[in-house]
Order: sequence, then C-alpha cells, then structure tokens
Amino acid sequence: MFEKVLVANRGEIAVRVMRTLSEMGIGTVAVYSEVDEKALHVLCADEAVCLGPAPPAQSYLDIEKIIDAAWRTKASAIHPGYGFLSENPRFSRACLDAGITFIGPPPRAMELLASKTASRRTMAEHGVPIIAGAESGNWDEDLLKREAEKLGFPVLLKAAGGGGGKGMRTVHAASELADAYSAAQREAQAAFGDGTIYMEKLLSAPRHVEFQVLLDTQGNGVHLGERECSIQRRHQKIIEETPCTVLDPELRATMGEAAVRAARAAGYVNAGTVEFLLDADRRFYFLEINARLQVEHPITEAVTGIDIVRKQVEIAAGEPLGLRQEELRPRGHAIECRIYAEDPAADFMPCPGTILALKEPVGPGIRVDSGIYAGYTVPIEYDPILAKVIAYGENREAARRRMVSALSGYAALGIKTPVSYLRAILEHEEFIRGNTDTGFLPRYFADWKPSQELVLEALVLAALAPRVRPAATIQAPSPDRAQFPSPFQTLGHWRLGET
Amino acid sequence: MFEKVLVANRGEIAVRVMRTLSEMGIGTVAVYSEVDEKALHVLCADEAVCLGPAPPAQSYLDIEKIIDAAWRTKASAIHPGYGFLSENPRFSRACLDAGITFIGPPPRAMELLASKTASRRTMAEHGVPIIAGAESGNWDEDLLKREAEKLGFPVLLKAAGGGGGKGMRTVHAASELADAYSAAQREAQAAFGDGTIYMEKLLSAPRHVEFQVLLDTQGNGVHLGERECSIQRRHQKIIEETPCTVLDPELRATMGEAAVRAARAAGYVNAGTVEFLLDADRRFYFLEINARLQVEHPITEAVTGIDIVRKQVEIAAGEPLGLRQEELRPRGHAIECRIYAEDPAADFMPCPGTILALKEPVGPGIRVDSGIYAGYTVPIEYDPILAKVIAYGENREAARRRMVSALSGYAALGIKTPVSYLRAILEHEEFIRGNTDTGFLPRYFADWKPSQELVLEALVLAALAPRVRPAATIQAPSPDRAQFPSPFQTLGHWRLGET
Amino acid sequence: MSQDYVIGEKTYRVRVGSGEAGAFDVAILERPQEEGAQVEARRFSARIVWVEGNTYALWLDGKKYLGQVVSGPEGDEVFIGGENYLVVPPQKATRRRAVAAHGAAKNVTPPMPGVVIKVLVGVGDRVEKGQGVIVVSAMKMETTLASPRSGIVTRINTCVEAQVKPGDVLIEVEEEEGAKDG
Amino acid sequence: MSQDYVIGEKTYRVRVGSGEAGAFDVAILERPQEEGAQVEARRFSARIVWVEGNTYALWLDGKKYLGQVVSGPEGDEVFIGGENYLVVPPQKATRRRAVAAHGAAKNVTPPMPGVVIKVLVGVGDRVEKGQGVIVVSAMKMETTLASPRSGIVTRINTCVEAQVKPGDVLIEVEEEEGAKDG
Repeated sequence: MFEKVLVANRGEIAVRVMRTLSEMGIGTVAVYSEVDEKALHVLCADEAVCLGPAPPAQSYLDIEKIIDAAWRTKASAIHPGYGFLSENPRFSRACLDAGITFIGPPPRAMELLASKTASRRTMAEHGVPIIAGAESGNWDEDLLKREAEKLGFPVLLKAAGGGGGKGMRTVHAASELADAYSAAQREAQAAFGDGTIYMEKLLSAPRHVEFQVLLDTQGNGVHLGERECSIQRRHQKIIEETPCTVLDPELRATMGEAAVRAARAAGYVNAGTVEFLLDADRRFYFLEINARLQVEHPITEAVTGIDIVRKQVEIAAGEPLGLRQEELRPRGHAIECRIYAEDPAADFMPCPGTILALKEPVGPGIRVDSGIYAGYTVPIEYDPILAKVIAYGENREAARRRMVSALSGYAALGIKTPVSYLRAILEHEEFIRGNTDTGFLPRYFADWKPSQELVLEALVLAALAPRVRPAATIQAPSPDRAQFPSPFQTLGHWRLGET
Repeated sequence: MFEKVLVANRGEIAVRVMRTLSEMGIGTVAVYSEVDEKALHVLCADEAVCLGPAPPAQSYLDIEKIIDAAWRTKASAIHPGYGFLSENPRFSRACLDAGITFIGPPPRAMELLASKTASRRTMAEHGVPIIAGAESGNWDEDLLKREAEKLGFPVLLKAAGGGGGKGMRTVHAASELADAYSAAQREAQAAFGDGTIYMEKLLSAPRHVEFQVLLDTQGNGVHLGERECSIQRRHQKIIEETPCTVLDPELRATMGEAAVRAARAAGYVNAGTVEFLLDADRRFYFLEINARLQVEHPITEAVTGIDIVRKQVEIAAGEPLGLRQEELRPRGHAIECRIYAEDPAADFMPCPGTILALKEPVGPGIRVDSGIYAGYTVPIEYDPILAKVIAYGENREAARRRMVSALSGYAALGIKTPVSYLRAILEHEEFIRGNTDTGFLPRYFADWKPSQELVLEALVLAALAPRVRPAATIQAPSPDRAQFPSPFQTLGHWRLGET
Repeated sequence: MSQDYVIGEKTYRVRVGSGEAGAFDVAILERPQEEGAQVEARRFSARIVWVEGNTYALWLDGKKYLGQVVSGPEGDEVFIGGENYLVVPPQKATRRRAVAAHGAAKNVTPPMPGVVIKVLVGVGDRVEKGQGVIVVSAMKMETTLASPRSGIVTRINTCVEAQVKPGDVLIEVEEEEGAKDG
Repeated sequence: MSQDYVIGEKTYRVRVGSGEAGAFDVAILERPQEEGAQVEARRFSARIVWVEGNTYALWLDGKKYLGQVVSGPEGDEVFIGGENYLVVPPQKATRRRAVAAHGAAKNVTPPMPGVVIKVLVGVGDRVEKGQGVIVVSAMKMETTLASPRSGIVTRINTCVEAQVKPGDVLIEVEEEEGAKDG
C-alpha cells in the first residue's frame, strides 16, 4: 500500500479523499493555489505544497507543477478527485511516466472516454444503446444548422472533453446556434482545456440514471446500483438519490450489466460512473462514462456501506476487489443535496465571499462533505460547490424528511446558498411522489423565489440579539449559571479572607 | 400517529430522540430542571417545560410534574429515554392512568423486569440460563456473608432496581461486604429510587454480549443482532461494538432466539435489550433485560440501517413491526465510544464545568450523539455522559481506524474527557485482535496515564497563538485575503471620488 | 425604545418594551417613514437566550426558534426557520438604495465578483435596453450583462481578463439627446 | 522576547524570534528558574495560521498540526495531537502550587464539585492518614475522601446535602502534639 498520496484537487472532495487516506494510515499531501492558503483541504493535509497563482491553468491544471510536488514530497500516488485534471489522460500518462500511481483508470481508457464522441462510438459497437447525434472537428454556422435540422430541434451542444454541465447548451432554434456554440466552446476550453463540441438530439424530459461501477486489475467488476440525478438546473445536478424510484430489480440488473459491459468495453479499471438517460418508456441510452470519482458518490456509499475512495486506493495498489455482485445488497434510501455558492433569489448567480457564520447539520443518518468553515473566503476562481449534505433513511420518505430537517438546520451567513430552494424542491408534491425527470426544475421551479415567511421573526431576533450577546464570546463564555471557580481561585480568596 | 411527544429526559439521548420525532413530523416537548435552562435538549425542542429545582427527585424523577407537563402541552405520548424514569413501572402506569401513551414496554412487563431478581426467576422458568446468585429483602452483615461464602468470592452486589453500573459493587472478601453493601444501596436508592440489592457469583472475565430486540403489539418479534460491551470500567460500559468478534452465525442465531424468547416470556413489547454474559467456553447466561432504549443503540442502527427510536414510536402507536428476521442482514462493523465528563489523569473523577471550546468530529461513517456545545456548563447533578462517538466501517479494522481518527479530532476544552484513554484502548494490540472481555481494562489499563507526548508543541501553540489571533473574532472575521466590498461600499467611495 | 430596520423593500419600526417575567414586549410597525400611515404589523411577547457564538434561542409567543445573527458589511445577517434574512439599519439601507439606483439603472456593473471574458461593444456604439454588452465569468460560469437602457456607449472602464466586482461600473451608457427610456 | 510557562510539573522558557519567510524561530529551555541549569530542550521553525474561532494550523519544522487554544481560568487550554494540555503562565502556576500544597496536604477538600452524602467522622475523632472521612457525590458517582494525614479532626465545615467545590476545606485535621507524619 502507498505510504503517502498527493490529492490533486481542492474543496470538499480533497477533504473527503484525505479522510479515507488518513483512516488507511496513508500520509496526505495537499496542493493549493495562492488564494487557497487557508482552504480546508490545506488545513486537513499532513503536508501542503503551493502550486502558484489562483488561475487554474497556473495551479490545479498545471501537470508539471503537480508531478513536481509529488516528487518533492515523495508521494507515490496521486488522487485527482473530480474536475480539474481528473479525466485528463495526459495527466494520467505524465504520472505513469514519472513512476507515480494515478488513482484512476489507465490512460488508454481515459483517452477513449475523455472524448465523449469516441466513447459513444465504442459503446455503439458493443451494443450499448446511444442517442442520435452528430460530431465534427470543424463546426461552422452552416454545419451546425444542417446537423441540427437533421436531428430536429431542440438539440444539445456538449463538450467532447468533459461533463458536469460545463460547455453545454440547449438550442431551440437555428438563430441561437452560433452564440450557443461559441459560449459552449469557450466554457469547454476553460474547463477542460479542450473546446471540441458535439451535438445530440435533446430527449424530452428523460431521467438521468447513472450506475457506479468498480473494476479491479484482475478483471473483476461489479456495479453498486444506480443513482437518479434528474433534478438538474442548467444541466447541473443539484439533488441526487438512490435507488431510482422507477427501477425494478429486473431493469436494474439489465442496466447494471450494461454499465459493467460498457466499462469493460472501454478497458476501464477503478471506480467509474456510467451515465444513462432513461425515457418515459423505460428505454435507456448511454450518455457517457465519468472516468473518476463522482460528486454524488456518497449516496452509493450510504446504501451499500462501501467506502468508494478506499476501493479506489486499493484497486490502484493492485488489490483485488473482494466484492461479488450477488452479495451486494444496497439497503434503504439516500439523497444528496449540493450546496453551491449561489443566490437563488437572483437567478442563481455565483456568489463568492466570506462566510461569517456556519452551522452544518449533524445527526443520525446525516453526512456533510464540506470544504468550508466560518471565516473562510470562497474564492471566485473555482467551482462554486461548497458542500454536500447526504441523508440516509430506511426508505425514501424517511430519507427525504431527514434531508428537510438537515437543510432547515444548515446555516451559512455572509454568503448566499440555495438551501431554501433545495428544501422547496424536496417538499414539492411531485418530488414526494418520486416523479422526477430532467424537466422537473424548469417545469415547477422556473419562477421560484425564497418565501421569506419569517421576516418579522428575523427582525425581532436582530433587534433583541444585542441585548443578550456577551461582550467577548470566544475567550470567556459567561453562561447564566455561576461557574465553579477553580481551586486556586477559591482558595486564593479564602486565604486572603476576602470571602 | 402522535402529534406531539414529550421527552422525559435530558442530555444527548433527549436530543437524539427529538431528532427522530421531528423527522417524523411530530412536535417535541422538552422538560428541564432549573440548571438545565440552556441545555441542548431544551434548545432543540419545539416547546419546553421547567419541572423545578436541579435534584432529580424534584425534576426528572418527579412523575406528577412530568405527567402535568404533558397535559399542559397536550403531548399525547412520552418517551422516557434511558435512566431516570425509563424503567420505572409506576411512571408507565401513571402515563396509562393519565391517558398518555408511554413509549416503552407495558407496565406489567416493566414491573417484572424492574426487579432484576423476579426477571431472573422468570427466565429460569423459560429455560434461559442464568448465573448462580442470591436474593433477600432483608440483608444484614451475617446474611451477606453466608450467601457470599455459599457462592464463593468474588461476588457482585447489584441493584435489583436498575442497571448501568449504578449501585453495583464487586466484593472480594467478607470484610468488605458491609461497606460495599451500604454504598451500593445508597447509590441504587439515589439512581432508581429503590435500594434493593441482590448478589451474583462473579464470572471470571466473561464477555458482555447483549441483543437488541423489537416486539410489536401484534405479536411480531425480531432481534437486530448483538452488541459486544465488554470494555467496562467499574461496571460502566465505555466502548461497545457490533458484531461481537467471537460470535459465529450459529451462536448468534441461538442467542438471538433466546433473546426474543426471553422478551416474550416477560410479556415485552417495544424495543428492549437482552443482556447476556458469554464465558470463555461460549456458554451464555441471562443477565437482565434493559426495558428501554440503550445508550449504545446507535451501533445497531449503523449496521442494520434501522432507526430504533422510529420503531419505538411506531410500535407505541400500534403499528406493525414490518420486519422479518430472515430479511435482517446487519452489514459492516460499528463501534461506539462514550465521552464522559471525567478526568482520566485523576482516576476518572467526574469533572463538571464549563466547556470553553468544542469541536466534534465529522466525516463519512462518523456519527456524534451529543448533548453539549461550546459555552455549555455541565452540571454536577446528573450522569456524566456528554456525548457518544459512533464509527461505522466495512469491517472491524476500518471502523476501528475511523474511530481513532474521529477521537483524534474530538476537541473539548475547559472540561476533562477520556478521549485520549479511549484512543489508547482502541490502539491496544489485544483490542485490535478482538480479545475483549470485562477484565480487559483492569488487566491492561489499570496504570494508564495520558501520554502527553506533545508538550513542547502545545507550548509553541500557546506561545504563538496570540500573535495571529484576530482582535474580534466573532463579529467580523478578517481573513488574510482582501474581502470583496459590498456594492454600496464600493460605489459609495467611487461616487465620492475617494478611490 | 424604537429602531428602524429595512428588510427587502420594506421599512419596519421595532419598539421593544419590558414584558412579564424577563420577557420583552416587541411591537413592529410597518412603513414608519410616512408617519400618518403607521400600521402595527405584529406584537410579540419575546424571550431570547444567547446560546453560543452567533446562536440564539428565541421564543415568540411561546413558539421556539433557534437562529443565528451575525453583523455583516450590509447589515445583520439573520438565519431563522431555515432561511437567511438581511436586516439593514436605515442609514445603511439608504446608501444601499442609492447605490442600486445609481449602479443598476444607469450603468453596467457586475452582480458578483468575476473576470471579464469578452467586451461585446465599443465606445460610440448604440445599444438597446437589454442588449448584451459584456461577458463576465465567476466560478467558471459565464454571465452576459445587459445594458440597463437604450443609448450610446460613452465609456468602457475595463478590459478582457480584468477582475471586476459589484459596484464597478464596467460600461457607461448615456441616453441619446432628446430620447427617453420607456 | 521570552516568556515562562508551566506544564504539569515542569517550567519552560520560550524564546520567540523571527525566522525565514514569516516563520518564527522558537527555542524552548527547560527549568529556567535555576539559571545555571538551563537546557535547550528543542528549537523549532514554526509557522502558524489562525483558522477560525479557537482553531489554529501550526507547522513545526514542516510537520502540520491542527490545534485549539482557549484561555481558561487556570491558563491556556490547548488541544493538539488529540490530547489536551494546560499551559500555565508562571504567576498562575505559583498560586496553583500553593493551593495544592495547602488544600491537599493539610485538609480535606473535594477534587470536583459535588454534594456531601455522608460525614464519617466527628470533631475530636482521631483519624489515620488515608482513612475515609467524608463521602461526596458528583454526577451520581460517590467518592470517599481520605484524610491527608494522621491526627485529630478539629473542625467540620460542611454538612450532608451541602454543595461543595474544589478548594472548600470540608474537614480540618490537626497533627497531635508531639506526633509527626511519616
């Protein structure tokens, strides 16, 4: 097993990966940009190496600097997290060349999957159903228009180089094509260092259902069940759950088998996620394989009891999977809500800033994967994800109610978060019924505004708080009850005859 | 289902019960004594009723006041937690008479079980093996001596009226009998309102293995597997785990069946715990049934995925159990460590006081059931349990390492806790091997002292902290990075031509 | 004792008196600026306990809330009932409104800190109200800022890759002589 | 700049100087009271960052610690490496030692706050060193306090059900004339 692992990421996922590494007795190395000196992942690591200035290209995307940091700290493996270089085959190759284990799939599988277009083709060859679409290395306005009309509007422009909603645009009419293409292209270039765009027919309100797979170097492979990720805003997942309310054991087995087959077709090893769209007729289509740890992996951990990061590390170290499909019995229900730095009252504008106060929910069945703390300043340069709240329950309704309770107790002041929006979604009758698809938010929440029902109560609290707030809170809490004096205080007084 | 439930307890268990009630959409009523005005359970409840002065007899043990509080707040059921009135059949009867549902077993079963002596007899009649012992309502020095010599020293004096290590004394010689008896008698009287004492032969270093059972009003009953609670100091459990390292599926099934049979024999309904001693030859003996929620119930929740408090409430509301023994498959491993207010460097003396700073561990697989917060003053009047840390892992070693990590991050300043002691136990080679029995602590930890290895590091931290500590921490965190000014600040300046 | 606060668009006057047994008697009046139109919105019997840090327990007519209050640069940030509220003392509120009027209505200013990706217009260009004039990126998401009115671009105060923040006037648009916004 | 601290039984002198690149150069000397016997226990290159509240990140010769420091009535309470330490400035330490000597060696004082359950002796009784003289209960656990020396009980300053706390002298024991403790 590795003695020390460098985590080439930041925020909540770097913190979460380091937790498992520490529990495995493995030393942790953080890397960080100049604005992240006080970021939580730096404070959690055993060692930390500054990569350089804030822009990702000069820090978290700089392959050479990261390999160098691993060398200098004698880290024998690198965990890439999600985003940044996690799906970049050049990075994986660079690790290989430097004699450092990359905790993820082999470069060749990554090369295939990094191109969403090439992987589409491979899947089709292996009999995994795909959505009608078009590719080109030389898009121009004419070609965009021709292909879009062939597929029929609306169409989706997608980044060939990566997922997660970056570099993606829905287009409803030919007139919007050029603008949408250049925006998507720019975003893709910035996010993945690759501006290649492809086009797909937009399915009408499908469900987004993905399967977690694990494959080891010995040829063993299993799936850990599905995640339903249909609650998306602007192609960005915000609530995920498992199991999916419409999968029966038979469809689950069929899709799960297809997922493992898809991964094997790509020569995949380690943890990966096979994304499908599921239409109203329960037909499923391959979307892509996310060749990395997924943001929403904790809900699978909650229902399977398996630490996916630990499995990643073990697989990378050459250990056998030690899991058999027939023994895997996901249990109960888990939901994840993503907490972004965004303002739900102002069209979800990203809102960096300083967190003045923070109280994260706790309790049985509640897990919070967080990259923030009170006093932390959320920088403008990176992804707006701050934390994830995960709720487990014996069944969907228990998990849902637990999540509502948890969100009601999630207090972050000084920045904007979508917590009240998330809660409103969870309380929506169609969500309660399990009727979720990718059209859910546009359909029911297009005009949502925070209810702000307790304005007068907030006013009273603000008006009265200064009357009971102690003068210096941190140094000497002075509760209402008399404190017991320490021995020297009491006896000091007593001896001096003062009392 | 109930609309509102009163929780007749305090501390971490009251907080934990109220969490589930809230998640079930049930209103919560706290009761509290005058010193508990700012206790966490009061702050967590929807409503709170002050019972009176601090001494338990005038507050948490006052049946009339509690029934009255339920009436006044229109609570239709009472959850008693553990300790206090939880195993008091008079309380359960008083609830019944007042038309309030008692969330626990029926009074008749409680009456039987409240007497540890009567329940011993019932179990023997139903073929559940018991330990040799003696009872009397009129102990005197002579009788104590005669019975002890008949059994052979060492013997154990135990409170007939309750468990949890209160009113219990080990006696090695006839000369100690009288003092031990009167101390046990006084403690039992104070803790349970019943000073009756009985005597048992002391087994040599057995394991303490208990089974969680659930029985509904329709006659359904299951067990949720065992808990191994052998790590005890002065008959007080401090670390519990499940599964027990020496139980195989066959013995588990045998003991589990005996546990359900024992509960049925007592006419038991609701959640209960059947305690056994397991000797080195894998023979097991009935010890007692704890007719209430157990302190260590969270480890069973961790491996079964079942919320035991929810089940308690559902059963009390007359709902069927909805669980079948053959479908219950505990998974993984869970460990609980109890955090008491006590000083491990001074013979574990109870240490009430004000908590100056508190940081509880978080992370995947970690649960903390806590009754405290920074600034809270731990009163002298009640049980010293502050919190419980629960760690889940895929196997025992993963859970153990996760617990070590969690304890390393448990920071409570201003009071003394046994955290470093607990960590030392978890790191002991015999614990790692799973060789735990009730003699473990006396054998390996009699002379334990905190290692205090980082004295110089602590010194440097104390010396340097004032140099970087900001002047006013709470109101305006001033991180190293420049904050983004708010719109009005910037434009205000800009308009005035100041920048 | 009474004090004015602004939440959202509304101004409230809060009067705090002593109630029974250590409680406060709190009366809230809406829109106290127009003295004739004062409306008592609500009266509470309030009990408050400081718990720790920024956490307070508040009982209003017996109903309990666990909330947070912290002073921020724009006013008191309050968390209660699972939502955040910004409670602004009126002197701050006045400046805030002035800024909003100045910044939002007449010029192009980013709503959040970010980096300029693309400037879509040049000085002298005629733009329509709502027309996109500049693209700003924050936290890897792009936003196109629109001109708040029709007119002529008179000044561009930024350039590509510049870091900008709320209140910075990026592009100034002047009404054409003789023309009026709708 | 140097400052003395007491941890446990030992006194340390801490000298803080400026190191490279914003780091501190910290030297620790043991037992500085006896000037001739100063021993440099350790020298660290230290970097420290305040994180939030009482939390600090500390790098000592590159090794990182996340710790907590808070001022308590007896000194600085420090949490580092999973353990608590009490770091006492010497003026407080001196009083602490005096108290310990006074309270513990000559009289019976409870080690923790509690309630008196039973007084086992009366004024004028002869007691042996180590003999139980009073039973105190705290957090529902009983502790029997022993006489710190052999002698005669001269005074009982408490009674059953009284609340007592560390430093309170509950029972005074005088040596018999002519007798000496062993």
